[in-house]
Amino acid sequence: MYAPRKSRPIARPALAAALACWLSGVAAAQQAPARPVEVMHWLTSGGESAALSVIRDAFLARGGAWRDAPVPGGSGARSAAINRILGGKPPAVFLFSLGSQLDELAGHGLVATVPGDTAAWDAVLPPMVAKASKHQGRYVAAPLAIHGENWMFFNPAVLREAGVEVPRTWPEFVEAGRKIKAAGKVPIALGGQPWQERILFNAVLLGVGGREFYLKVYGQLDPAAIQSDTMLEVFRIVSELRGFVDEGSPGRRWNQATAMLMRGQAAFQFMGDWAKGDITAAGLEPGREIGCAFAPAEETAYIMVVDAWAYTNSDDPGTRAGQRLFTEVAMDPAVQAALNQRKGSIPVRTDVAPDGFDACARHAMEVIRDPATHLVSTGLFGLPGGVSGAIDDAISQFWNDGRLTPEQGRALFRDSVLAFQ
Amino acid sequence: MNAMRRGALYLMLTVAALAVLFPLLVMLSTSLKPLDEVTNGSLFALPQDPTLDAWRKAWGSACISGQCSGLSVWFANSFAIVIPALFGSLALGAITGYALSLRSSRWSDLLFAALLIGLFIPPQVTLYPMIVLVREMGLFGSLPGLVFVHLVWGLAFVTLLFRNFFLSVPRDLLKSARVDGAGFLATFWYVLLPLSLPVAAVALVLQFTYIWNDFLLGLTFAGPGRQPVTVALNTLAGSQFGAQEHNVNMAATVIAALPTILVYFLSGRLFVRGIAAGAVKG
Amino acid sequence: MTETCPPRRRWRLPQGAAPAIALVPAALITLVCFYLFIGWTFAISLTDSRLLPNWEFIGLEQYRRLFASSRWWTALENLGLYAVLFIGGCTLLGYLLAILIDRGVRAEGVYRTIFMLPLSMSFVVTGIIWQWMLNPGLGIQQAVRGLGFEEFAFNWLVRADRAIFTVALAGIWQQVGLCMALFLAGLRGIDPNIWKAARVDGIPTWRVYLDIVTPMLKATFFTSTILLFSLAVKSFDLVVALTGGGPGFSSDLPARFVMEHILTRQELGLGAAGAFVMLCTIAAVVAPYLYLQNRRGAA
Amino acid sequence: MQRVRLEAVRKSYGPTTVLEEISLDIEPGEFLVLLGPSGCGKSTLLNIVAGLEDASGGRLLFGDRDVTRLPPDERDIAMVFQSYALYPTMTVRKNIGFGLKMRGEPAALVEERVREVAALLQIGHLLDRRPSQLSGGQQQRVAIGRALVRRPSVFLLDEPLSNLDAKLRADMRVELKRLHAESRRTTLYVTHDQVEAMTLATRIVVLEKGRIQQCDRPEVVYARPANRFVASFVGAPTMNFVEGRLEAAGDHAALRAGDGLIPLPGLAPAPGLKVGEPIVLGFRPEHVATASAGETGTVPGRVLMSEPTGPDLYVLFGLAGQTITARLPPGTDLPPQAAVPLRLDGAAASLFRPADGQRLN
Repeated sequence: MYAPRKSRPIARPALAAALACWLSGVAAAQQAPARPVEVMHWLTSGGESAALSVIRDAFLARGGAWRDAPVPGGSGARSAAINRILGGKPPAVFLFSLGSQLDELAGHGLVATVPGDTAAWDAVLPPMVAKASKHQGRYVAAPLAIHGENWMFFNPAVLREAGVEVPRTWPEFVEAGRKIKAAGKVPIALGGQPWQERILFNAVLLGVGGREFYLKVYGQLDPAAIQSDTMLEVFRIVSELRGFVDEGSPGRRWNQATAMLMRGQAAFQFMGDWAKGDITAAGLEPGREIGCAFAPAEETAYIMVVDAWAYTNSDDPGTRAGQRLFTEVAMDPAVQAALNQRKGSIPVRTDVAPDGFDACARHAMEVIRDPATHLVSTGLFGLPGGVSGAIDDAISQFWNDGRLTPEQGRALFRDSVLAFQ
Repeated sequence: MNAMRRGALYLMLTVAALAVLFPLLVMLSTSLKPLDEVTNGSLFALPQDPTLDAWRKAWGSACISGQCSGLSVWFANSFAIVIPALFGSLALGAITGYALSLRSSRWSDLLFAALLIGLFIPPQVTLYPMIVLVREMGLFGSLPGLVFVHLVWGLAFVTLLFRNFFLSVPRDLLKSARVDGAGFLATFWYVLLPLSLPVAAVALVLQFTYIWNDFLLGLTFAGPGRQPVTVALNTLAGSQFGAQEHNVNMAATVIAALPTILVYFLSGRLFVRGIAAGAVKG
Repeated sequence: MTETCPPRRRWRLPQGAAPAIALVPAALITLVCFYLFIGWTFAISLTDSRLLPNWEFIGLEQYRRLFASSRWWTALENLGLYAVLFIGGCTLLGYLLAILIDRGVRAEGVYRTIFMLPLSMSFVVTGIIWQWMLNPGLGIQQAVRGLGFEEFAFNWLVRADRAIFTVALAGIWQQVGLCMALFLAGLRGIDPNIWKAARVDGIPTWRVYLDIVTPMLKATFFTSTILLFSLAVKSFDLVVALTGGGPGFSSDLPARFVMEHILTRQELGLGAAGAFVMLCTIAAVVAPYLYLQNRRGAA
Repeated sequence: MQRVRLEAVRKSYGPTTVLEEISLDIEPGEFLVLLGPSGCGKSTLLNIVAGLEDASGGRLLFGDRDVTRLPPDERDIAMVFQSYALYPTMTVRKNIGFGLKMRGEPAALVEERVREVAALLQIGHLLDRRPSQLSGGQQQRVAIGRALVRRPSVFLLDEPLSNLDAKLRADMRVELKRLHAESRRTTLYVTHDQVEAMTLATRIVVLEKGRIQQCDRPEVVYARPANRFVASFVGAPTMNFVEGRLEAAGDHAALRAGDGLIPLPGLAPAPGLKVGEPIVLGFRPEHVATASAGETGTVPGRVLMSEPTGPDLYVLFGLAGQTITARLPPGTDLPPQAAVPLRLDGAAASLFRPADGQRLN
C-alpha cells in the first residue's frame, strides 16, 4: 500500500533556500507540530506546483509536517474537500475559492476561523478581498494570491504585421480585429468553454460599461442596469467578436489558445494572468515577446479572482498548531512574493514590494494601489453559484448561437438572473 | 466466387479492426514522440525519432503531488483497492445471484426486480448520502469503506450475470446435490461455482475495468495516501493549467490502462463463452 | 451391498432459511443504497439546499425551476438522441462484426481482442482521445486537408447541432466490442441444424440472418439494449472529457447537468430534482424490462 | 430393505391439485413402478418420497420412521434422474463419491466404495473422465453408480432410461433388473413406458390426474385393467373398445353394437350384469382370431389394412361399424377388403361401465 513519503529536500533555486533558512531562524521559538497537516489543493501544473512548493518548503523548514493531497481541477478539488468534510475526515487545510460557497460552509460551521493572528490583515488586504474572506466579521480563509481576469495578451509581431496598434477601446478593437483577420490570422484565440467565454464577455462588459456599471450588474444584479442600452451595446460588441475566433474554438483548453498566440497564429487572448505561466514555460517573457495589457476599457479596473486557504475544525492540538504555522507561512510577505512570482499572480498583501515581478504584474500592483480600481469576478461578489452559473449559461448560449441578436442576448441574461431570484 | 467472398469478409474485418485500433495507435505513437514533435508535428504523423523517454518519465520520474517518482508508486494503491473490491463484489454477486436463482419465495423475484434499479443509478448522483452512510459505518476514508462502495455499485450487474446463469443450470443438478446431502453452501461451492467459471470471467473483466478506471469514488472514499493510480493520472494529465507534455500524458494513460488491457487479452475466449452462458439468457 | 448406513441427524437450518440469510446483504444494500438514497434525493429536491443539504422545504419549486430551464430540456433531448444513436450504433455495428467473425475467419481471437480493446479504456480516456481526433484544427479534418482536400470539413465536435453525435461516436467506439461479444455469444448458441436447413432450402445467407437468426437472438438484443441504456444514462464523464457539454451547453446530458449543479453551482436542491426526474424516466423505460424478466423467470 | 408407506399424501400448488390423497404400501425389497402419462403426478410423488418437495398433507413413513419432514439426505435414499444430473465439473470418481463426501465419510472409505461400485457397473476405466467425455449409456451407469454407492434403503429412479436409444434401453433394463435381484432394495421407479413397467415391476401403480388408478402385479394390470384408462394406457397396440349393449347368445354373452352382434364365447351370459345394459367391451388384439366361414360364435369383419411387424401381423378390421386391431400369426393371407369371420375370446374380455369407465367383470 502506498504511504506518502516524506518529501525529500529537492534542490530549489537559491531564493527558496535562502528563504527557508531565514524562516527557520525566525521560527526557532515555535513548537514543532507533530501531526502532519494534510493540504488539499488543485495546484498541480508546473507553475502552480512550483508556487505551492514555496509554501511547502518554508513550512517544512519551520518544522511542519506536510501531507500533500492534490486533486486536479478547481471544482473537483472543492467538492473533494466538501466530501471529506462530510465524511468526517477532513483535510486540515484546503484550497477554496472566496465566495458564497465558502460562506455557506462557514455558515454550517464546517470551516474554522483562521487560526493565528489576523489582526493585521485588514490593513494589508484589499478591502474587497478582506470582506470576502470573512464570515460574520471573522476571517475564515487566508487568501493565497490575487489573479486578474481582465488581461489581454497579444502577439506584437502579429499586430505589426497587420499594422495595428494595441486597441484601447472596444470599437478600436473591432477595427483591429478586422484588419488582423484580413491579414489571415485569427484575431482572438479563445478556448470555447463557458468560463473562458465569460472572461471575454466580462472584459467587454467592463470596457463598455465602466466600473460603476460592472458593480451594478454583478454586485447588485440591478434590473435597470441589466436592461439598459449599455447592456445592449455590450451584447452588440460581443456579437461582433464572434467572427474573430477560429472554427476549432469550442472545447479548446485555454492553454491551447495561449499556444496559438505564441505560435503567431492568433493576435489576442483574453485570459487571466495565469496564462503567463505557460508563456514563461515556453521560454518567452510576458511583456516582451507576448504583450500584456488590460482589456480595452475607458476606466482602469482590475477584476480580481482570489483563491484562499480554508481550515477545518480540529480538536487535535497538533493539527491546530500545524494550521497556525501554515497560516503564518502562507501570509508571510517573503513567501507571498516568491509564490506569486511563480504563479503569475500578485500578492494578496499590498505591502509586498514589486521587485522581482514581471512587467505585467508590476503594472497590476501599481494599478491596485487605487482601491477604486478593485473589482472582482462574479463569485467573489457573493453571488450564489446557481446565479453565476446561470449567467454563464446565458453568455455561452449567446456566444455559441450566431443567430441570437443582441436584444435576445440581453433578454437571456435578464431571464437567467430572474429565474434564480 | 467463394474466394472473393472470403476476401471481402477479411477486408471488412480488417478495415473495422483498423478503425477501432486507430485512436489507440495515435495514442501509442504520440507517447513515443519527443515533445517538440508532438507540439509541432501532425497528430497522425509517425514518430520520426521514436523514444521511450516519455514512458520512462511517466513511469518513474514525473512529478505528481510533490514527489517525482511517476505513476509507479501509485500502482500498488490501485491493486490494493481492486483486489478486495473485485473479489468481494464477485463473491457477493455470485452468492446473491445463486440465492435469487433458487426463487425459493416470491420475495426473491421481487428483490431481484428491485435490485436491478442499481444498474441505472449514476454513483455520482447519490454521492452525499453514500458519504454519510459510509461515515456512519465508521469506514470513511479507509480501504474497507471504498471496497464497500464498490460492492454496492457492482452488486446489480454482477448479480444479474450470475442469477441468469444459475437459472440456466438444470434443476435436476440441484436436486441431485440435495439428495447427496449438499446443503445451500456446499451445493454452491462444489457444484455451481466450478460451473460458473466463464460467467465469473465476464464479471471479473468488466468489474476490473470499472473499478480500475474509477476516479471519483477512489478520490472520495479511499482516504489520504491510498488513492488509486487514476487520481495520479488525472493529476498528471488532467490539469487545465500549465504546459502540457502530451507525450508523457499519453504514455501515462497507456501505462495506467495496461492492467485492464492485459485482463482483456487474457480473458479472450472465456469472455465470449461466459457471455453466452450468462448475459444472453436474460 | 446389503447393510444400510443409518443416516446421521445433523443440525441444520430450516428449509429456505439459508437462501434468505444469503440475501440479507443484498436486500440491505438495495433498500438502503438504492431506495433510501433515491428517497433522500427526492426529499432534498423539495428543499432549497444549496451547497450542503438542509431541510427547509419549499415544495415543488425546484421542479418548476428545472422545467423552466432551457438547458435542462436540451439535456433531456440530448439524452434521447444520444441513447438512440449510441444503442442503435453499438447494436448494429456490434451485430455486424459478430456476424463477420462468426463466418468462420481465421485468427478470430485477434479480431475479437482488437474489437474489445477499447472496452478497457475509461470513458475519460476515450473522451480525450476523440477530442484530439475530432478537433478540426488538429485531427482528422486537418489531416485530410493536409492531403490536399482543402474543402474537406468534419467539424461536428464544434457544431452546436452536431456535437452530441460526436459523443455518440466515441461512445460507440468504446462499447461496440461488448455488443460484438454479446452477439457472437448469441450466434454461437444457435443450433447448426438451422443453417443446414436453410442451406437445403436454398435461402441466401443474408436472408437467413435477417429472417431467421435475428429473431432468434431476441434475448440478446434485449440484454444488450438494457446494458447499453444503463451505460448511456450514466456516461457523463465521456461528455465532460469530449465536449465539456459544449459548444455552449448544446451537448449537455442530464447526468452532467445534475452533477454540475450539485458540485459547482451550489444547487443541490435543483440537482436533486434533476436526478429524481432522471431516475423516474429511467424507471419508466426499465419497468417493462423488469416485468418481462420476472414473467420469463416464472414461465 | 425398507418398507415405505404413504398415508393420504396430497400435493397442490395454490388452487391446482397435483396429487389427491395417495395411500400406498411398498413392501421391503419391492420394485414398484409408477406408471402414467406425463403430467399425471408421478414425478411429483417421487420427489415427495425423495424429500425434494414437501407434501401438502399426509404422512410418509420409512419403516416406522416418519420422514415427512426430513431433508432428502436424512431419509437414506438415493435417486437417479432422467437427465442423469451428473456434476459437469467433477470426474466420474468425484461424482460417485460426492454423496459420501458430503456425509463426511473418510476419503479411503469413499475411494473403496467408489471402486466397488465402478466394478459392479463395469465403469472402472472411466473413473477419471468427466461426464462430457462419456457416452449416454456410460453417463447412465455413472448416475446409477452414484445412487448405488450410498447403499440406500430406498432407491428412487425418475425415468432413468428415457434418454437412451432402444438397444441400450433394453440392455439397461436387464441390468437394472439384475441389480435389483442382487440387492433386493426397495425401489420406486417412475416411467411412462409400459414395457419398462411390465418387465421390471413387482407391482405397478398406474397414476392419472393425481390419483391411483390401479395398483397390482403387472400381469393383473395387463389382464384385468381396473378401468378404461388403465386398459388403454397399458398394452401396445392398445386395447380395442366397442360400445354396445349386453345380450345373451346361448351359453355365452354377446354385444349388440349398432346393427351387428358380437358373440363373446367364454364369457358367461350375464356376468353379474343385466341383459340390455349399455357397456364398453374391451379386448386386446391378441384375443381376436380368424375363423373359417360358417363357424358359429363369430362376427364378420372386413380387412382394412395389414401391418406385418415380423413376429406378428397386425390387421385393422372394420367390425360392427367400428375399427379394431387384431394380432395374427405372420403369413396369414388377408387381401384388403376381404370379408373374414372373426372370433373373440370372451374369457379374456373386459367390460367397462360407459359412464365412469370402471371395470364391471
